[in-house]
Amino acid sequence: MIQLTHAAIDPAALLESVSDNQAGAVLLFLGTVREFTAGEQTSHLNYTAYESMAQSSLLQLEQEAAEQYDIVRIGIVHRLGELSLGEVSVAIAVSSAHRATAYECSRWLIDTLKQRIPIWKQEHYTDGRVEWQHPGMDPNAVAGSLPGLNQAADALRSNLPKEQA
Amino acid sequence: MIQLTHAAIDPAALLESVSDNQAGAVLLFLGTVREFTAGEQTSHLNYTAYESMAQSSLLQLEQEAAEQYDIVRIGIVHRLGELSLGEVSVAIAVSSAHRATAYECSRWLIDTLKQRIPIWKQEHYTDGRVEWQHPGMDPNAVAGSLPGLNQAADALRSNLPKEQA
Amino acid sequence: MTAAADTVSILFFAAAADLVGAERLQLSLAGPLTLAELQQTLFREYPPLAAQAKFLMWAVNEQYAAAQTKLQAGDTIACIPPVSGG
Amino acid sequence: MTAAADTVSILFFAAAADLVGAERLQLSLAGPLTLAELQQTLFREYPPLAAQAKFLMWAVNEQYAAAQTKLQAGDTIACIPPVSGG
Repeated sequence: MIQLTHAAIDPAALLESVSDNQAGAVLLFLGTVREFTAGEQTSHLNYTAYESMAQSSLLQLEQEAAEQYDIVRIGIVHRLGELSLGEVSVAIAVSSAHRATAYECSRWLIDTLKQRIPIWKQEHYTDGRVEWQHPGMDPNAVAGSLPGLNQAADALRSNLPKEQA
Repeated sequence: MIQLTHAAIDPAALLESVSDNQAGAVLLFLGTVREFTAGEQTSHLNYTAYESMAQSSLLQLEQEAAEQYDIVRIGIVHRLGELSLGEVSVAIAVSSAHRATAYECSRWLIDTLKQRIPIWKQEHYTDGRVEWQHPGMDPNAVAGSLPGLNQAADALRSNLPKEQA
Repeated sequence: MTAAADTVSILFFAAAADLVGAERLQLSLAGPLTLAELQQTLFREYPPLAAQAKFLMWAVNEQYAAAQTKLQAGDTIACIPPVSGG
Repeated sequence: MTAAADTVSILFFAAAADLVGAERLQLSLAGPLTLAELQQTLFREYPPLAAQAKFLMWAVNEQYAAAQTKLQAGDTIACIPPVSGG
């Protein structure tokens, strides 16, 4: 089960999907919405994705994991849209014959997902600030140039000249 | 939630018990009954425990983990009695602000549980053999001296002389 | 969302969409173009995007792509700021 | 399961119970006794248990205990073969 969803994630269903008589260990990782980060209070989150690429790169991730680790089954579900405190943003389930493999594979999956899958988190703080999370980028530099998205989107067309052919 | 139980483990209830707005990561480990081990086919398992000590040493384990790791909540449930293939024998849930802690603490908990908590697994193979699992001990040496447990148990009393006071 | 035969689509996400002021641009290809050339053109038109250039990843048809990738009519290019899923 | 005031209980689990042929023994204390002395006595009475001595752990009142632990009337001693929970 590899899935992007706007509905609440059901961890029990994901666990069920990786259950197998060949497995002696199952590991489920859940990312959840934390209230405080570096002293700042979150009100809620909004996750957005390049959905078609996120879906195909999650499938690619699953395949790479299956090649690297001796696992039985993998399931990944990522939530999109608005999430309240405590809700599950991502769930990764892995089953394997022995537990060492499950821990290694699970950790690799979440670490790589966070580096590679085109999904973005927007923090909404209780003080009203809204901030895209882009590790490495200065949020002020980005926020300072907000040009009123959505009026412009999709309407804008440009016709760029070719550079050096 | 620290618990020994003869009923099927409900992973969703355990996850619920460690859910917290301060947690950004939840990790759930499930030990499950595997069909094949080293080429031998398991029919079912039977788990037995020194229940009062297992309960108190699980509480001790939880406390040691809380001292060593910056975790939010811990839940551990171990199943006892007869388990079919695929069933969950142990469930360990950990929530923490950041995922690295959850992985480390979860791994420490299951590794230490397996070294220390007085619970024993008896393998029942499809060929009819029954074997206590005692890592390090020769199962044949043990199985060869089966003196008909249960007739003797509790009826036996002995009155040993003091050795060197 | 349908593209003319001689155009490419460029998608912007999250803060990149804010910097450009659009989630999608449609461009006519006047001739062969590499991803690097497209980027340079975009950076000239959108200085706020150029200021973040070193942080951006790019995909062509849903695969991360190197700068020298040659673009073809019908391609979908995506400008991908640092991801933060999970 | 009630113990007389001058006795200790010894519990055997899993294969250790099979080796001894009992899950529980009740012993009168004739005087001060250490866990090591109790073990030696048990090993003399139950050679199959003695053969596995090096693998066994022991607990006194639900805590793993060192061999030199002094036993007291009312104590519960447990003979714990290698555990295999999880």
